[in-house]
This record gives sequence, C-alpha cells and structure tokens, in this order.
Amino acid sequence: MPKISIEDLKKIKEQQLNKMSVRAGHHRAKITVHMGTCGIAAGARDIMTLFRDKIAEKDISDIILTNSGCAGLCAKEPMITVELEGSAPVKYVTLDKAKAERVFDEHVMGGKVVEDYALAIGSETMAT
Amino acid sequence: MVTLTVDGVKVSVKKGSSILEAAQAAGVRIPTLCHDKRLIPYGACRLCIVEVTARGKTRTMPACFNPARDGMEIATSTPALNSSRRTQLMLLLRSHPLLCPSCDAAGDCELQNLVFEHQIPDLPFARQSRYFHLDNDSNFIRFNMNLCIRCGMCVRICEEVQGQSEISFINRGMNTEVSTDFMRPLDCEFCGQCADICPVGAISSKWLVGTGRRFELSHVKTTCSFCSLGCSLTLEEKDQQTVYVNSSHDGPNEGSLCVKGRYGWTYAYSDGRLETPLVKKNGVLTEASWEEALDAAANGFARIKKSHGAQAIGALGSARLTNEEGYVFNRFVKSVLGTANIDHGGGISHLSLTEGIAPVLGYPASTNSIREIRNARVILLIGADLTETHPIAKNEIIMATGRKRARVIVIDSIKTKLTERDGIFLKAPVGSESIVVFSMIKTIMDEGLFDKASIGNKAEGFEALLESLADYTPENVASKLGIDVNSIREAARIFAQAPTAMILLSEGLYRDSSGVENARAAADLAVITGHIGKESCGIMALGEKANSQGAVDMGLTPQLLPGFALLEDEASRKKFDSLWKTKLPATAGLNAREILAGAETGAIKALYVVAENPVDDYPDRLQVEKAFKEAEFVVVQDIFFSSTAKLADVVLPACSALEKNGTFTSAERRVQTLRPSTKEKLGKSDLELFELLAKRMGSAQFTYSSPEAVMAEISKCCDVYAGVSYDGLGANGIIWPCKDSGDSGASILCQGGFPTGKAKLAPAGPLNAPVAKDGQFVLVQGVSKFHSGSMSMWSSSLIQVCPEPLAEMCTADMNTLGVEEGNTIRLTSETGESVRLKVKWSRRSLPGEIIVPCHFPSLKLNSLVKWNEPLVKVKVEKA
Amino acid sequence: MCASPYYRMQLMMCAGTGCIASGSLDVKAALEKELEKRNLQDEVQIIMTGCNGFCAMGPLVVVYPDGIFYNQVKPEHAPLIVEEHVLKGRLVEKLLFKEEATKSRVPLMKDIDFFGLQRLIVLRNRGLIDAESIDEYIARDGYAGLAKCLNEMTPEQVIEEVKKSGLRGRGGGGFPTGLKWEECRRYDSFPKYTICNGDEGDPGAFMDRSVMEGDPHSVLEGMAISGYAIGAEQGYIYVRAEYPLAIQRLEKAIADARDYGLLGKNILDSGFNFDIGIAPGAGAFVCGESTALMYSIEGKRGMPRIKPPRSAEAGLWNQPTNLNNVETFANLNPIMLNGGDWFASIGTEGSKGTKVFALTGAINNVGLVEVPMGTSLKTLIFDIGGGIPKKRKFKAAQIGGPSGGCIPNGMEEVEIDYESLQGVGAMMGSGGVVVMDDMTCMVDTAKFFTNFSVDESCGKCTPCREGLKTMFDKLTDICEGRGQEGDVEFLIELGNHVNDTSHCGLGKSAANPVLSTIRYFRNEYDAHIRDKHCPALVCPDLIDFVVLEDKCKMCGACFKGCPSNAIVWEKKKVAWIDREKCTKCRTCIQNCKFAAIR
Amino acid sequence: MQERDALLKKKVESTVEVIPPEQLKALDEIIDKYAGTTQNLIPALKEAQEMFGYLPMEVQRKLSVGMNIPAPHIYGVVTFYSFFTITPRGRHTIRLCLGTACYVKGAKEMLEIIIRDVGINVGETSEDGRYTLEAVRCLGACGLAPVMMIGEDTHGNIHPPKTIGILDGYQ
Repeated sequence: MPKISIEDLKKIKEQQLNKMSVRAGHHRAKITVHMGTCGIAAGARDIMTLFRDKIAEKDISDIILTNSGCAGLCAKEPMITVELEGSAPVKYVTLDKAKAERVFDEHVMGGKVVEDYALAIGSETMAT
Repeated sequence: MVTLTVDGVKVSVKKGSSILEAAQAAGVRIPTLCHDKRLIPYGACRLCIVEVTARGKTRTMPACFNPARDGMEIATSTPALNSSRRTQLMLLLRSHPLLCPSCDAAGDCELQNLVFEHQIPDLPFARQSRYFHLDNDSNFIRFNMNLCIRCGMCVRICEEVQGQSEISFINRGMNTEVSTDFMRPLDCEFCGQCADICPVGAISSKWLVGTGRRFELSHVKTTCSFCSLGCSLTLEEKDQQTVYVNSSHDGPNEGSLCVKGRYGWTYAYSDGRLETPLVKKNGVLTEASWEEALDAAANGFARIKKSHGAQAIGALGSARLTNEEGYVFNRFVKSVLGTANIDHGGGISHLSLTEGIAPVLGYPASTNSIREIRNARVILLIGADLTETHPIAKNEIIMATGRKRARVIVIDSIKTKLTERDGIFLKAPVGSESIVVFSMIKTIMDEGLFDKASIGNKAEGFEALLESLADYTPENVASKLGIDVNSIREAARIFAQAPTAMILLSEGLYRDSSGVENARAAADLAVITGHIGKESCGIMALGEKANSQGAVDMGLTPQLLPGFALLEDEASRKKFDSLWKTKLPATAGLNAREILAGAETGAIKALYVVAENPVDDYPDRLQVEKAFKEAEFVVVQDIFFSSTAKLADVVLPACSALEKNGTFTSAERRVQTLRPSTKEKLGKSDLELFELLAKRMGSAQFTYSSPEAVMAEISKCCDVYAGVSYDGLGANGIIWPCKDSGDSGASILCQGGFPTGKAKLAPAGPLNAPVAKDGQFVLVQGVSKFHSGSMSMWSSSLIQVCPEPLAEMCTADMNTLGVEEGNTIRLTSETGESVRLKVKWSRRSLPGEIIVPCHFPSLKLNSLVKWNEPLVKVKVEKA
Repeated sequence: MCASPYYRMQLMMCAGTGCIASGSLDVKAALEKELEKRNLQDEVQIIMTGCNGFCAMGPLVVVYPDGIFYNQVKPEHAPLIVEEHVLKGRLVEKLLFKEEATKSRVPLMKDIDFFGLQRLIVLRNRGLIDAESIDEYIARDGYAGLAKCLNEMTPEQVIEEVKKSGLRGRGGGGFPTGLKWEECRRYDSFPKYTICNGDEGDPGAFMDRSVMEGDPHSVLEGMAISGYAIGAEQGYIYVRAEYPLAIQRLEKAIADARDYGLLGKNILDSGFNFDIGIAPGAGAFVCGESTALMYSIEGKRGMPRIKPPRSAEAGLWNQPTNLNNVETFANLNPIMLNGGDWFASIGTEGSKGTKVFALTGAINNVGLVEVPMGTSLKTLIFDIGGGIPKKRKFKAAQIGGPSGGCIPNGMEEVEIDYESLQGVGAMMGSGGVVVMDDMTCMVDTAKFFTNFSVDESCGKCTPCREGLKTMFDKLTDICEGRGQEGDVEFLIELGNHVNDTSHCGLGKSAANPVLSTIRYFRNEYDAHIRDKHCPALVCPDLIDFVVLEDKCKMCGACFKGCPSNAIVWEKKKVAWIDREKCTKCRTCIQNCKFAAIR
Repeated sequence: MQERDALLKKKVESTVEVIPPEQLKALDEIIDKYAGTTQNLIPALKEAQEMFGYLPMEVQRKLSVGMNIPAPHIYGVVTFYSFFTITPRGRHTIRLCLGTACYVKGAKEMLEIIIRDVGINVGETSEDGRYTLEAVRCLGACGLAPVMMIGEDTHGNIHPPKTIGILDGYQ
C-alpha cells in the first residue's frame, strides 16, 4: 500500500507553504514593526510578539511580518506600518498591545484603516 | 542474412555478424591484434578500422564489433586507413621493446608480422622506458609484461572462456599491465590459454624459452588422448621431442585446450614407460624378449582354454584404446579366445550412461554436439563437475551464461564452480541425482508443462512413467533429500519452458548403477519437454576417457558386438560369424565385476588386461587385488608398469597415443584421427600385439596391414560408421551417423524422429535414497582437473601442479574436527579400511561431505569403495 | 505557547560544499548562539540550503522576508547581523554585495546581476528550501510532476512530452532524452534500470554536485519519472567518492521519500514500483562514460566497452538501461508540470531550455549560473561573471572540461548551444567554463589538459593510451625549450588520429585542448618553439624573471615571499633577482601587487 | 628490471606483517553485509579502507574468499580507482586539488612547493609518516581555488607561498 496519496501530497504542500510564507515573493499584507533602540525601549518587541502569536494562531500564510529601524519619530514609539496589497502604507503610532490587536483585526484582517491610531497614510515605504 | 560488399566482393552473412566476419567470409583479411572468435569483441587495438559507405555516407569504424548491415560498402585498405594503421603500430612500438632477436615469440608474433607488412622503417616516437613485472615462478607460463601490448586477450579468455579471472588488468592508463593480485605466481587451472592467445611474447610457454624458434618446429596434428571431448592437438616438435602443444583455431575446440591437453603429454616421456616385455620367472617379473613374452602369453591362454574352456578367460579392455584397437581386441577375445567375458571401464563409467540413454532414444550416445552448449538457454548438469572433468565443455557453459545469460541447473552432491553461475543448485546425495530429475519430470507432468505435440506422437510409455512417479512429488523428494521444494519446481519450470535446453551428464569411473538411472531420467526429461532432436537441446554424455564412446561403438562389452549389434541376436551374430570367420559364443558373457568375482572364486583362470588398471581404478581394491592374485594366468598390456601390471605373469609394453595411428570417437560422436608424433616409439601398438597374439594362437585371419584397413572393416559392419574412411576424415573428423562416403555426418541425433520409431519413456524405479548416518561423512570421489586417471599420474607436468591428493572440506566441518589446512586426517570406511591424507579448505564441499580426488594410486582410495554403493560413508578423524 | 512556531524571519544559510569549506557551519553556530542570547530563537529560523551558486562570495546568508543578500559572512559578524538586522531591521552595509563595476552595495539578491540575469529551472529551488526537507521540496511543487505522470499519463505520453520539450542530455553528448527513453522502452527484457550519472569528473564543474546537495529530491523525482516511462523498477545514482555531502543528502532524501512511499512499492497508489540505490564511485574520470560507469556499478574496472549493443538494449548487467545525468533529471519535474511546449519555448532552435554553467578560473564571480540556451559567452563572462579580476585581459574560455576546446578572445559573442559550440571547436560538455586571462600560457594549458587525459585514460585502446602520452611528451618538450619546427604539425596529425580512432568519448575528444589551442593560439606555440620564449611567462624554462624598475615600489613583498632567497632587496631600494638561485616558482609574481616582475 | 621486480616483491612482502590476523576479523562484518554479488565490491572496499586506512594483500585476500570474488579481480579494481591505495598512508592526507580552476589559480605552484619542501610527490607518503600527498581532480569547490584538503579540513583561497605554513598546523 502506498504510504501517501496524491491528496496527501497536496496537503503537505499547503501546510509547508505556510511555514515557508516568509520566503514567498507574494503576500497580501505586510506589517513592519519599527524596532530601533527607542522602539524596543518603548515595547516594540511585545508588539512584535503579539503579531507573531496572532499569525501563528490563525495559521495565516499571506501576511509578512517584518521589522525596520527607527522611523525617526522616537517620541511616538512603538510604531508600525501596515501595507495592504494595492493600497498605500499606513503608519500607526504610540501603540500598546490592545491597540495593536485592534489594528491587526480591523486593518490587517478586515481591510479597514483604524484611523484612531493612524499617523499618516502613504508616508514612506520599505523596499520590498 | 545481410548482403554487403567488401573490397568489391559481394558477400552474404548471418544477421548480427560483424564487418570483420563478413570480410573473412569474403576472403578479405583485416589486420587485428585483439580479436579472437572465442572472445567478445573488444575494440582495443584499433587496427581493424575500415571505411564504411552506407546510405551515401562514408565513415571509418572498427570492423571487429560493428555489425555488418545490408548494402554496406566496405573498403579495408585505402591509403588513409593504411596510414592510420601505421600510426597505430608506431604507437604500440612506443612501449614495446624491440627485443625480437631474443624473444620467444619471434617468427610467430602478430605485431612483428604487421610491422613488417606495413614496412615501418624507423621509430618516430620517443621510446618509453618503463618497467613492468616479470614472472618466472609460475608453472609452465612466463610473464614478461614489458612486451605486453594490452590487447587484453589473456585477461578476456581467462574470464570469458575459462571463467577463472586468475589474471586481471591492473593499474590504469599508461601503467596498465596484466597480473595476478600482488604479482604472485599463478595458482589456476593452468590451461595455458593466456600464453597461447598472446599475440606477442608477453605471456609465453616456459618450455619454449631458449628451446626452439617457432619456425623451426614441426607440427603434428592429432587428437587429445585424455578426456572424451576430442580436442585437436598440434604437437610442435623439435629434434623428435615435443616442446609445445597448441591447437588449431579451426578445430572443433576452436583452439582451446585444458591443462591436460596442453601440458599433460609428458606422460609419454615418463620414466615409468614400459619398454621391454616382462615375463614372470620363479615368481619374479623378469625382462624378456618380445618372442619369449608373446609366446608366454599365447601359450598361457591356449593352456587355460584347453584345460578349463574359453569361459575361464576374462578380458578387460579400455576406453583408451582406439576404435581400431577396440574392434580388433573385441574380435580377438570373442573369436580367438572364444569368450564373451569382455568388458571395459569396470563395466560402469560412460557405458552406464549410454545404457541408460539407449533404451529411451535408440542410440547409446550423446544426441548433440559440444559446441551447441554455448547457445542453449538452460543447461542441466547432472553429477557433472565439468570444471574438473571436462574443462573445455565447462568453457561452453561459461560462454552460455556469461554472454547469453543462459541459466544453469546443477544437480550434484557438491557445489561446483558452475553453481556460482546464474541458476539453481539442487543438492542431491551421490547416487540420488535421478530422483531429483524424476521429481522435475513429475512437476512438469503435473503442471502440464510437457511438450504435448511429442507425447503419443513421438514417444510412448507416458502413462507408465506417470504411474511410476507417484512417489516423486517435489514435496516428498524435497523432504527426503533435504532440498527446497520450490527450487525443484522452479528448476522444472525453467527447464520445460526454455526455448532450448541441454542436459549434460558426466561420469567418473566410480558412479556405477546410478549412472544408468541418471541417464534414463535425463532421457525421459528431454523427451517429455521436447528438448530433443533440435539444436542446442538433447543430452550430452561426457565420458572420462578419450575413446569412451568408441569403446561402446566397438562393443567392448559382454553383450555387444561392434555397431551396437547384440551378441544374443542371432542375425547379428551370424553376420559377424561370417565376417570374422568364426563361431561366436551365443550368450552374453560376464561383465567386469563378474569376471573379477570369478577370478576370486577360481571360475576365471586367466585374465587379459589391456590399457586398464583395475587395481587402482576399480571399486573395492582389496577384492580386485585378490582376484589378480588368485588368477592362474594374467597378461597385462599397458604403457606403464601399473599396480595391475605388477601382479601379471606377462607384461606387454604398448605404445602411447603419441606414437600410433588410429581414431577416437569423442563424446559428440566425432570420429577423429590420431597421428604419431616424431618421437621414438616405445613398445608395440595394441593393434600389433593383438595380431601377433592371434597369429601365435593359430588364427590366420588377423592380417590388417594398418589401422586404416581396420576402419575399412568397421565401416562395413557398423551402420553408423558406414561412410567413415581415413580419406574422408579430414582435419576435424566426421560425426557419426555417417551413411556413405559423401555424408558429412549429423551432429544432431533424433532430428526427424527416433530410430526405433518412437521414443520409449522409461519408468522410474522405486524411490530409494541412501543417506549417511549422523557423524558419518559422505565421501565424494572427486576428480582433480589436473588428473584424469592412469595417464596423468605419469605426467611430470601434471604431477608438478598437483603432486598429492588433498581432502576438501568446508569451514564448519574443519572447525568441528579441529583441523586446519595441511593437517592430516584419516578416513575409515564402514568395513574398516582407512586412508590418510591432508586437508584443504574448499568452497565446493558442503557440511558432512569430504571430497577426495580418486586418481592417486598411492592413496588407495578405492579400498574404501564397494561395487554398487554410490554413497560412500566414512568416519573422519584427525590423524 | 504555540504548536508550530511562526517564524517571522528566516535566515537562509548556504550549506553547499563551497560555503561549508569557507566556514558556513561556524557562522551558523555563531548566529544560533546570538539569537538565543537575544531570545529570538522562536522568532527567527536558520535554514540550511543547498548551494546558492555564488561560491566565490561564501559563506552566504539570505534574509527573508526581504531577500537581503549578505556575503562573505564570518562568525564574528553574527552579533552584528542579529543586533542590527534581525532585531532592529537595519541592513548591515558592509556585508552586502559590492558591484565590482560601480563599487556600490546591492542589498537585494534579485538586483545583483549575477542572480538577476539567470533563469532558473534546474536550480529552481536553490537557496529557497531546506536541502534536507522533503516537505519543503513538496511545497515547491515537488513530486507533483511524478504524481501527474502516474495519475494522468501513460508511459508513452510521458516520453512524448519529453520529446516535445526538446530536452537533450546535459551530460555532454546532447542526445535527445525522449528518444533515449523511447528506445529503452522498446526493449522487452526485464528488469530494466535507470541510472543517474552523478560522476561529475570534469575539473571546474560542480553543477551536479550542487543539485545533488541542494535539491536531491528533484533528482529522485526525475529518476522515478524516467523509471515510469521506460518500465524500470530500480534506479541507481552513481556519485563520485569526492562528494560525501552529496551522498549523505541523497541518502537522507531517499530514506525520506521511501518513508512517504514516493519510492518503493505502489507509489501514490498507482501500482508503479520504483526504488533507488546509491552506487559510490571511487575516483576514475572515465567512469563518466556510460558503459564504464555501468561496469563500475557492477564492481568492475571502469573500462568502456564496445557498442553495439547500446545501453538501452544491454546496459547494466546486460539489461536495458537508461542513463541520464543529474541536470537532465532535475529538468523533468518542471517539464511534466508545465508541459513540453513551455520548455521548448526557452532556448534556441536546436537546444531547448536552460543550461547550468560553473564559472571558474580568472573571473570575478566564480559560481554556478543557469541561463537559457543561446545566451552569449560574453553575457556569461562579463555580465553575470563580472569580468576578469585585477583588470587583466580575457584571453580564452575553455568550455566542456578537459576534452573541450578553447574559445579565444574575440569570439565571445558566440551563443552557447550544442551546435554553435561545436562549430568553434569546443563542446557543451557538462558545463564547466574555465576563464583564462593573459597570464595563462596556452601551451601549458594544453599540456595540463593532456596530462589530465593521460592520467585518466583507462588504458584500453592504443591511440588514447599511447597517443596521448606521445602528445604530452611533445608538449613537455615544447614547454621545456626542446621544441622543433614541425612539432605543431606533428601534434595536429597525431591529435586528429587520436580523436578519430579512439574508442570512447574521453579519447575521442582528448586531443581537443591541443587542437583548439593550436587553432587559435598558434603564435604562442611558435613563440615557444622558435623564440624559446613563453609569452605568458609561465613555462619556467623559457623565461627569466626581471624586476621592472619603473614599476617597483620597493615594498619588499617579493623578497619576503621568495622561497629560494633569490631576491635581493633592501628597504627603499628596487629589488633584483639572482638568476642563479631563482627557481622560477612565480611566487614573487604572485606576491607583487604592482605587476613589477616579469 | 629484476631490481624493480625485487623491489615490488619487497614492497608486497613488507605489507604482510602490517595487519595482524585478529584485526582482520573486523572484515567479517563487511563481508556479511556485502557478500553476494560483485556489485557490492566497491562499497565493501571503501569500508575496508576506512577501517584499515589502506587495502593490503591480506585484506584483499580475505575479501576475495569471503565475497567469492577472484583476488586478481579485486586487485584490478583497487589499482584502477584512484580512491583506493595498497600502501599505508601518512597521518594526514593532503588532497591537493589540481582541477582546472585551481591549476589556473596556483595549485601547480603549491604542488611544486610541497614536492620541494616536504619531499613527497603525488601518491607518496613522507618518511616521517606525517603526510600523504594526493592530487584530486576537482573538489567541487572551485569558488575557493586553489583548494587543498588536509584530512577533513578544507583550505581555500590559498596563497601558494603560504602552503607550508598551513601544513605546519598538522603534526
């Protein structure tokens, strides 16, 4: 008897693709956590961990989570940039875990900008 | 067939032939240094390149392996090709020292010839001085790798034909040479094929070193006098002395020889040769004149005949005698001595095989030829360790399995070299081989794999056979003999379903009654599977002696007259009565065993032993010795002063096969000529002696002027020899049946049907497999490939490579007994006789078996053996 | 916290032989330590990939999600990478690739010309997957090609598709793969075998090694597809003994595939059985020849045998056998998935698809590249390869291993495909491209290659065994000042003879380096023979070293390096060479940064 | 010629004492694993060489008997493939890559330096038993040319004059 079938082959592919999504060229959304020294001091790592857990928990494969250096607005750290495919990036400032979670649920997942925390739209982009 | 043109000559050859073969057929010679028809084409020397034009395109390619195709136009010697060949030769000369003046091969060197032919005047390439190994320590053969041109023929013949791989290419590139492992001296079959095939002087015969230039030697073409395969021999002689032996590549054996054929001839030069007749005076054998000895012999026989009647005389002949000698001996015994008490080979050996085959197939002989073995898809070997007994037939199996991937089914008590080839090994205790064959027949019948067209149509006795096989189910036989049941089934299926399948039987002297049974089973198997009367099918019975078949043809038995006529058949007897101008005895006489038993009890008073050595060769040595001691009058006629001759009253020296004319009939029924070498003749030929004795005993009928005249008479009274005459034998003889002088013989018997109308399937006897008790060893009387019986023991060269008998045992038994190689052990028979000899480890021996070569008189192994008890059980202990 | 951790960042660490040799395992260890120190081990993953191709710049690390390419990473850089990039998202400027021409740093892998100009089919997974993970291979459509064959296609259709693709054997011969399979399928004798030739013997070629190490499953899948097509149930991969890592990775890959049932009995419930064994080579170049390779698998001396019969009829153990090389097999998954037409749309008229080349020698970007057939040599050497180092001049490129030919300066526009290369006297071979600059003596090079062939000749046939040695002796004479008029003609004649009459591919092309260097660099031969001078200053017997006073900067580098004390130098003085003591070892030339010695 | 013959014999004989019979027992494992077909000869020889460092006569003879392969065949195979050796090796095996890339980049100079300064040629072992020099045809690490391996360590991008310095690290 065969150990795996063609369906299994497809399943393995799906599962593994999720794990490899970081390397995929294509993604629906990209979250950049600004992690300069100031950002980390202000709690950026907690926010990073939060996003990481949420992505892992929901087993999402089309989101890229990345970090970048100081965005230059040290006063308003922690700061993130959310960039949905086809739309301009949105920068959120002075976040905490609760706020970040809302941004994730509403903007990243729902597609609706959380204007309450948004600093600006279309300010700067990361090289992709 | 494909048709092509070679140098303008149109030629048709078999599909698959090479361009080289096509050229040969067209009579065009293409130079080559690495090709031999026995070998798989190799393509190393690149001298055979030719220009091939096909479909408008011209290309150069080597001729030796590229197949000939329809419509090819071949040019073999254009200026461009010749220039290329010259370059090739110059490259070879780059590392081949020009030691031609002192080289053994000078005058018979292919490279020398080609360099001469292509007129290479100087050596444009810087010479390379390299040192390769020299071997002067091996028996017979000398290696000087500095002369090697790396054609690989030695390595290839050793592997592809001999199945040995005793030498190999070693190293790589420029440093390639040929050697054994770590340059040790050879330890092999010593067939000498490597030296023979070497186109230059790199491997050569030691005896030629400093002895004779090849062109000084005279050549005598004759037939080998050892086993029954009938290999052609060419004796190369100088000053009335053989210095080298090779074989014509056009002969039936294609130039291949075994150690006995190539180096065994020294027996003729042995110190043990009898030259002067001996007569017993005052209990001591004393040298006597020919007159005195012949008179003593004739008078002795006359005296016994007169006082006790002809029935008191027994005669033992030999398969070493030529056809002519056998015929005249038979006539002498049955008409002049007047008794039918005549036998040869102990009444067993090859004779028993033919006795098994004859009732089924109608001929007491092999049905096919040796050269067909190579094309058989399946080969069944029954008790046939051909590596030891018939190396040249073994070569055929090596070729069949090596390049054609034929499969081998081995039914034997020991592992042979051939069980290592692809196939099935069915281990059967000595004497039980036929049981396995019958079990295969049973399987074939049960599974419906038999040849339905033949049964009923061409063969009868199917039902009786089936009935007799009730006990022979594979399960039953497997459990009785300890074989895997599936192996029997698989063997049966493979054999039955093969497109071509051959059965090979070989018997030494000792396998008595089982030989008949084995041959009968084999004949049944061939008939029911339809593997008979076709090419590469049938049965080959391979006898031990050169004229094993001829001795049967000439009727050297108590029942037969020449040409398979029965003595008890009145019409036949009448025919010979008038031919021989005598009155033959009307009933069959005693066989060898009965003659000796008679001598022991006093019923037989006189024994006439010709070219036979019963004391050393027959079973139950003590009984045989006693018989000779009891007999009143014994005449021994032999070339050696054998153990039997020592017990004689008159000893008549005979001349060897190297010193006489005559014919042998080989195992493939090929009648071949024996020609005398230039050496001095010792003794008198057996034919002369029979005539001289006959004359002294008052018969004026024995006036054959020569063996040729005897053959003329044979052809008159033996149907299968009807067309045989010395004029028509040619270089390679004729295969019987040969009906008239225009008939070139038939290599396949039973082709259109059977001489008796239908084949008569023989039923099997009751299943009865003897076994050894716990703690007993089975003594397998083996044959050493270096010896074949009486003659080889007197051959200094064969004794050199195999001086003493060694008992072969497996590791497990050696450990149990606590012996190591070289230790001495003692074998004791159930009746208490014992022998002592050294042990050697062997792959052939299986647990519980001990293999001992049977040809060493010094060992007296036959004292452990009883008549009609094939399975010899012995006790083995460390001595 | 979470069953399968989500890694936001993956560091793809090159673990090809080249990078391992340069220390990539140490770098990995340092990075791991550093990540742990910062408690990032659950957030950031390090993956060992196969060879990335850019071997000269190793060890390499590519950081995803962004695809940032770091080269020449040393263990001491680990804290920097983790602190700056992993933690703070700032690029580590000094580890980025520096474009030789513009001197600018290029952060993204895809923007580097070396990578950007390539088209990856064979190397589709390179640097992207964990070389030892079958799951990651499957994720990149691995075994989907095999599944498609087994599920939707008959063996005949598979062969048809391969024929349609125009795929030709990548081992050198360029025989159409589909035709080979078709012939092998035709013979009705079982068992049959399919063999992967991983005996990459050409010096300067390492593409097969890279594939076997980096993407072993692509080879296994290709072999299984060929097994299905020809009717074989057993495959062998013949791997050079010098490639232990390849053997190790293949062994793991085979074990994993068996575990999933992608090798073994009844694969993917199709009824197709196929298994693969590894046959290690033992160091003989001639075993790249198909019949010699089969003898080697059979445990014999690897000496080529005669053909016919061809391997397709009677190969391994005299059974029908198909033999393709690693690269050929690696092409099959994409062909099966995308169709033969897709593959045939890439490349040139006669040569379809892409070809992997190993760029070595005097070239800046030494490494492995895959380009469409028909790419010009110029693109290969100057655009992808980054040109010749130290501003030296391009002299010739040798393509096709020791048996290939040299393509000289001025002919670099030649498009690389089977026919064009043959037209200029070179051959595709397995794809080794050795670039030579003006410091290379072509006579010496020819001698080097001939020596290689002499050493590697199996010794079977006369022209190869004796002829090549004769040529080598003649070349030695020329290089050592004993050359005579007529030697070149002699070499041409003998070279043609060797090529025409040798038996196997090794011998038939062994004279090519000599013939092609004579063809394009006859003047160098003449200089050696007539002027007893080696223009490239290589052949020691034909040159005297002198210090060029105007160029000497009196640094003393030559003096310090000279092993035979032949250089006389004092501070602030021009050095000079004592000819009596000079052994012409060229150490001083190597040491001199100002090209002041010649 | 005879001198050479004697030398060869001496060489062969000198290896006889090297491996005591009890050590040869270790070969049984390899024989059990591989006996059967000639197909397994090369892997078996590889393992045997890993075990003993080289393949002397006794090892080959024992494999011949155990695997039922003619000893000359084994010897022919051993001497054909450059991977196998019948003489003992030094403590460190130097594998100098003489592939094209390395040759072009200075491996030839390295070879000359080793021949001159260590006094061993390709295939030879230094008298103190320290090094065995082997030339290999491409280690597949052309990016690092010139390359040599000493034991398991790969040294790349070697500046030829520094060859001896690297060797000094191996005692």
